[in-house]
Amino acid sequence: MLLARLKAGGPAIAKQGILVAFIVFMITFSLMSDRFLSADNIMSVFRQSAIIGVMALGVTIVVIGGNLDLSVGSMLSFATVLVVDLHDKIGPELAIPVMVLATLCLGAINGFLIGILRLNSLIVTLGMLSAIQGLVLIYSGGQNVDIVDQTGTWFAIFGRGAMFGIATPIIIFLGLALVFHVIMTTMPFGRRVHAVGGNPTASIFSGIPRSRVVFMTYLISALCVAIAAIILGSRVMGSQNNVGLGYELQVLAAVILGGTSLLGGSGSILRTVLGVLMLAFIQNGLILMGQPYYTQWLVTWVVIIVAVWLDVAAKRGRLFSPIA
Amino acid sequence: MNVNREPALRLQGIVKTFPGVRALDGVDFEVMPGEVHALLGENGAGKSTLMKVLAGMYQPDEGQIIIAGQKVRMTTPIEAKAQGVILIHQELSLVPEMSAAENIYLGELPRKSLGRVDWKTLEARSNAILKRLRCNFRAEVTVANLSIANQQMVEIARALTVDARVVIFDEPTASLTDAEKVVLFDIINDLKAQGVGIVYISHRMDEIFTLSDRITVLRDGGYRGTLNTADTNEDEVTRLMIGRSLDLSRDEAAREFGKTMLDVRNLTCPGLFENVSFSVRAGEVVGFYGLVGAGRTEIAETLFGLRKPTSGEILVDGETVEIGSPRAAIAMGISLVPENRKEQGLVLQMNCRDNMTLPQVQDLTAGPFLSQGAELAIFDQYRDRLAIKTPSWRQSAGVLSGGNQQKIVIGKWLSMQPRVLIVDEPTRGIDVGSKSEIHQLLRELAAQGYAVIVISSEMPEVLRVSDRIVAMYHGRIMREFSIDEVTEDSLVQAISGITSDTAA
Amino acid sequence: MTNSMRLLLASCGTLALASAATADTVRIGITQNNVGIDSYQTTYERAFIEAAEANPNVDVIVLDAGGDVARQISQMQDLIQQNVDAIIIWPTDGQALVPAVRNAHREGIPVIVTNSNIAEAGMEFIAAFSGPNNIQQGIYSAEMMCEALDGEGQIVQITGMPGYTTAIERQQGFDDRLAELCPGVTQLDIQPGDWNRERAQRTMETFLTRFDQIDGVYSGDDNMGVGALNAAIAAGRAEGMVFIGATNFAVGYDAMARGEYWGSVYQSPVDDARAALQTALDVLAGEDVPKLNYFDTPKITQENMHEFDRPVF
Amino acid sequence: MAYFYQNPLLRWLMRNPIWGFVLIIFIFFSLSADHFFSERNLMNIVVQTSTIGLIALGMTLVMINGNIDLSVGATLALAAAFAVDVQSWAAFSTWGNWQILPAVCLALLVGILMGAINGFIVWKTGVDAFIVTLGAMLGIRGLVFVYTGEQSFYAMNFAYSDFSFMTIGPFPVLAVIFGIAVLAVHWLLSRTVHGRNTYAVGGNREAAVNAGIRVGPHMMINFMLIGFLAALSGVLLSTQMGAATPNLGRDYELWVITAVVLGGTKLTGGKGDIIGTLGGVLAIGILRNGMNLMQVPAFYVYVILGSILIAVLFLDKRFNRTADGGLRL
Repeated sequence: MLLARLKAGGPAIAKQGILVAFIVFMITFSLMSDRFLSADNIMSVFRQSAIIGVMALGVTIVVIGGNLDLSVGSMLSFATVLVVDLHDKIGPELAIPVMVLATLCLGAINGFLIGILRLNSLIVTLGMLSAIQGLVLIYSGGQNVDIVDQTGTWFAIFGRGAMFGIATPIIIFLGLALVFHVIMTTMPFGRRVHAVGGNPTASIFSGIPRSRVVFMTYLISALCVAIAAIILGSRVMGSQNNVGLGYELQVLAAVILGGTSLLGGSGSILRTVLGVLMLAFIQNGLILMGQPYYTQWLVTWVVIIVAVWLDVAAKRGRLFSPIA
Repeated sequence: MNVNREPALRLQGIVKTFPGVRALDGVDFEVMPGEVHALLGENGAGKSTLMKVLAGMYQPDEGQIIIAGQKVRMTTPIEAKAQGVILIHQELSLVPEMSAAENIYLGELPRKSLGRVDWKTLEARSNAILKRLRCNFRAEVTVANLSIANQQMVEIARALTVDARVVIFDEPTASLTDAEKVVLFDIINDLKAQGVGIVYISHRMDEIFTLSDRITVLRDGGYRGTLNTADTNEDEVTRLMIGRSLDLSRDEAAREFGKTMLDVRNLTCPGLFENVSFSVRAGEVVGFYGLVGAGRTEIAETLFGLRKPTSGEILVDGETVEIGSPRAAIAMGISLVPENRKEQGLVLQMNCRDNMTLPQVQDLTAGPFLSQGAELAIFDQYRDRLAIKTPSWRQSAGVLSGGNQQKIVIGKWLSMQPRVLIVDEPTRGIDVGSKSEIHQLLRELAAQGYAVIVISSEMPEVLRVSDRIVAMYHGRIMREFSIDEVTEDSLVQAISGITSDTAA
Repeated sequence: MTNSMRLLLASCGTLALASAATADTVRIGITQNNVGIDSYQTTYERAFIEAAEANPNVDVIVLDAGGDVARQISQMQDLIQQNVDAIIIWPTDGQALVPAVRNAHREGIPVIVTNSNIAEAGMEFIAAFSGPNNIQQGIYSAEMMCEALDGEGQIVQITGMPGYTTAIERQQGFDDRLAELCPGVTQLDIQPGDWNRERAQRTMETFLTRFDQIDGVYSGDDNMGVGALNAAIAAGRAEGMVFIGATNFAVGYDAMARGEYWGSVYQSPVDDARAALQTALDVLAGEDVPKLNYFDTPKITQENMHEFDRPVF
Repeated sequence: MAYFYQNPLLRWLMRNPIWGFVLIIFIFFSLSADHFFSERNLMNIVVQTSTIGLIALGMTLVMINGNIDLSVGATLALAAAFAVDVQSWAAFSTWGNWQILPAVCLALLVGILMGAINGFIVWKTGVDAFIVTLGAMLGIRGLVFVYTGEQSFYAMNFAYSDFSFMTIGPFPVLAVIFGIAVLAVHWLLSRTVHGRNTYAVGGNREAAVNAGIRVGPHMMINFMLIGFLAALSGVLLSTQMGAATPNLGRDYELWVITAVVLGGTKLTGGKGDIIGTLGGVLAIGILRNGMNLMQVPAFYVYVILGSILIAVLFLDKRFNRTADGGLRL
């Protein structure tokens, strides 16, 4: 019966590997540093994880749809440089929509190449990673961009503001997570993304417009990047051309840690949120304990493998792989 | 047969349990040298588990395996092979990018020094085996370039690389043409003559009665008895298998057909089919019979918007239509139950209910949200109507038996209320019990006014369900038969291209 | 096939002849560290190209290593291959470029190192170094920190990209001088900010949670320093906290003008670029050029900032 | 048109579009960039290509297996650090130039060990190699920083960096080593039992298991091979630098994967060869070298490389349409 439930993917232990790991981690760290569980610190970690978190939401949807998106790192650089640069030129009320549109165009290129032309997503988004980085540099001429009047602009609200005593980035991140969770679990689009990721051929045979669904996942991913860029630009009030360098892998690590399968068809937005927070807490906790920054890489190594291993083991019902 | 001889292989009281399931419950089974012993049972009866025990892929919890009088333990397929027990898989287990020779000796490539492959020996030996199998291709050919039937031959060739004591064939004819089947049966008889014990697993009664000496039947993991083929008949075997008799007769009154729902005129897709014309009326089942590759599936795919015809007309309910995509086809009321349910029919990790409602998921909403109630209502309705056995709608489709999976796919398309239902190989790989249920169902659907097209490679199936039969050969319709005028001979001739003069 | 090959070879020959004909100007190749990573390097590149264009006798080949040591070694090879008259290199790594520089030296091409120096072992192979003294900058920052805190207090340090020479040298100069000059100032922790403002902001946020009392922050450049300042302002703890950076950026200059930022080290990429080109030309002219040519990088603080122009980057 | 399909060379190029591409850019740069078409520059290209190229050889094995290794850049850095640092260990101080030998051996062993760890985890846990090596990519980089203490190491002994400038006949020694490695891995993949099994494991894992190929250890061996080749690449790179830096090899995994995929190896496994991979790494090497010689601004190099990558993928798809039989899926 248990096996049947495990196989049915029902609400069994299979889904809770990451949660268990998360709780163990929080307890261990809080024993080792008394500041770890302070309200200030928790707020600070949430706020810091918002940018990667928002991007991870979009990438989760892409991965459930059976693809990868490695271009989000340089796309973040692109969007942030654009919105910050345009802020002083045309004002935030125009800068934001222009940037969002431009970023969506990049997402549309991804979507066209992968969804419509059916090119391999890993390689396409790797190529886009490089090409977009070039675009940013050409646009800015390699100069940093800054918002001169940092205190007088309402643009500050996205990165620095607060509502009901909670920092805006946290509200945006968790709010968006909730929205996407609802879309993915209770709306037709979410069902279609799962189907396309799980079995593209069968989806076509069921009349699902596979190309359009994949295209949409990349648009959503780009939209998330644009939102992350607004938070980032507002928080820093300036941007370097390579500000998103390496974010694509951190984002992917968080998505994987959340148990989303790279094969597509299964995954969960809420568990991605857990993955994001777990990585952020590891980073924060180790620094609080006075460890050099590179220990977090070693810990992340172990955590990713153990968490995914537990997940996989629960699904197959045995700890070690049966292959000889 | 000499009863005093030692069996080539004997299983005694085999028990195998999985968490929550007793897959084999004290099964006895033996094969004599030079005997073809058929193993029968519905899907889920324990055949495949028993097979895996035989091939060393599973360890039994209790019971003994005795080979040539010696008690043995086989923990891997390799050990089984070393004992002379060889399994030929139902699903092709070939490596497409390697040559036939490499596939034949997979895992046992002859070596020279430095771990090099001894190509000369490899190819010489492989070609010798292929010659013995009367194959008309060389061992150096890459497997990806071979036809399915020839790939099956490569699979069989593997069995001949060692001195086999027992060879297990698991549904070997599933993808073979009739001519190829004849070759296969010759090979089996050759092996038999050489004193090899053959275990033959199939759902096709005709093959079993042609080939086998004895038949052992399993049901629900239990042993139900062994019969001498010569002393029994299909009815008895079926009763053992499913625990009741099957009603195979067609005892309906002649039916009135409604108006023409689908009219296809001179449809052509170069290289696949040419100048195809036929029509289907409401309440009618039209069977498409022909060899694998005759263009039947391709016609279905074209009608479902998956291929673009170069010329010809399609009329649905009297109106000329362009079918550009499956979505368009669905909108026009055409549904297709595809040939390959695992690759084309189901999202295996998705649950049963979600699979069933997939084509209409955007319509089952309350506001912007999916309506759980509407979805469950559809699932419950078709689960009951098609007698789908699943503990819960939450069960992922991948763990169901083949028959139940097929019913989910059929339910998925019935729930769309189609005007034309196309069913491609509805009972491939499905056990006898489910098969007859599905046949019954197709008849009932027609009675309710659906226009149904059934594509099948099994003559009994076509004869049982169709009102009219379209015989195809090499992308052309050779002849149309009404069910009253058709004979097995004329059908065989038509699909072999012999009666071309009468077809024009 | 053979015909087209011959054609190919022939056309290559003509091209080679054509380029040899204009050989009376000097050709200088430069391989830079990582243009585009920050405004300093971009402004440097622009200033370098402008300076070269202003001089009709100079022909420059401008390359960028993108921060990758191996790519810079390849570019060195490519420049040697093109037989330039001199190579200017902004090393991605002080140690790792020594053999490549040595190779150019062997081929008789003078090498001028710019901005951040090559390791000790390579000094004998270079014609000259031109750039700021990063260790000295670290020392200046330590002195300013000491002065601002009156020799007492707890500080944190945010360094540049780990493993990069400029970051290491500034940290080294700062650490050594601080310990020597005011033992009363303790460093609570040192973490990297990767030359990235957002990263520095995050690092500072964690410092703020971790330490109740932070009197001063030293950042490897102003870009990161402003990130740290942002974090402190957001936490409401910027008041009375001393921020000291290096490589004065426009944002740092503005923050200084607002009184939020204490001081930095003024370093002009335009001066840096011009100095490098001039050094190269001097070397080619056969002048007796000293090995180390530091251009001036003075302290800039709220008090003396009116003496400096607002940086253009 | 008929000629087009009959000419064996053209047919071969259709199947290996990357070599057609290499040919085109080779001719293009020969005509338009000074100094490109010279013996010395061509040797430079081979030497420059060898760093990525050596790893790409191993990546081809791992990817034909149906796995992937993202940790190679970090392994390269770790091996380089060992190769340079061990030379200065007191234990070898009296060995003279021979102190290089134990250092290089240890570095290569470390590479093999890292590969073995990845392979073992993939084998025993059954976790996707992408995930295992993504973790290792972070973790091994962490080890590099722990070991080096964030500092660059440099070799006191110039004999070490002299090695990279040595030539054998007209050929630079690094090009010769790369050439030997190409031949060796090509031989391994096309002629040996292990190599043929590599296709079997990637092409149909279940069939390989049933045929008695020990898939776990087999994959582990390939991970050890890529670890070895990444370490070798790191050692050779460190001889060019006479030093090792902790940030060495960042992003290399991405370029390696790009080169291997350009060379026609399928990410899903079972298909690919060394000839294609060689074409892939040469394409990237020639593009970089040619654009340097033509002084293409750095910003545009990113855009051009990215676009070409996608374009080649597109052409490959056009030429080698998979056998979906014209179905509109």
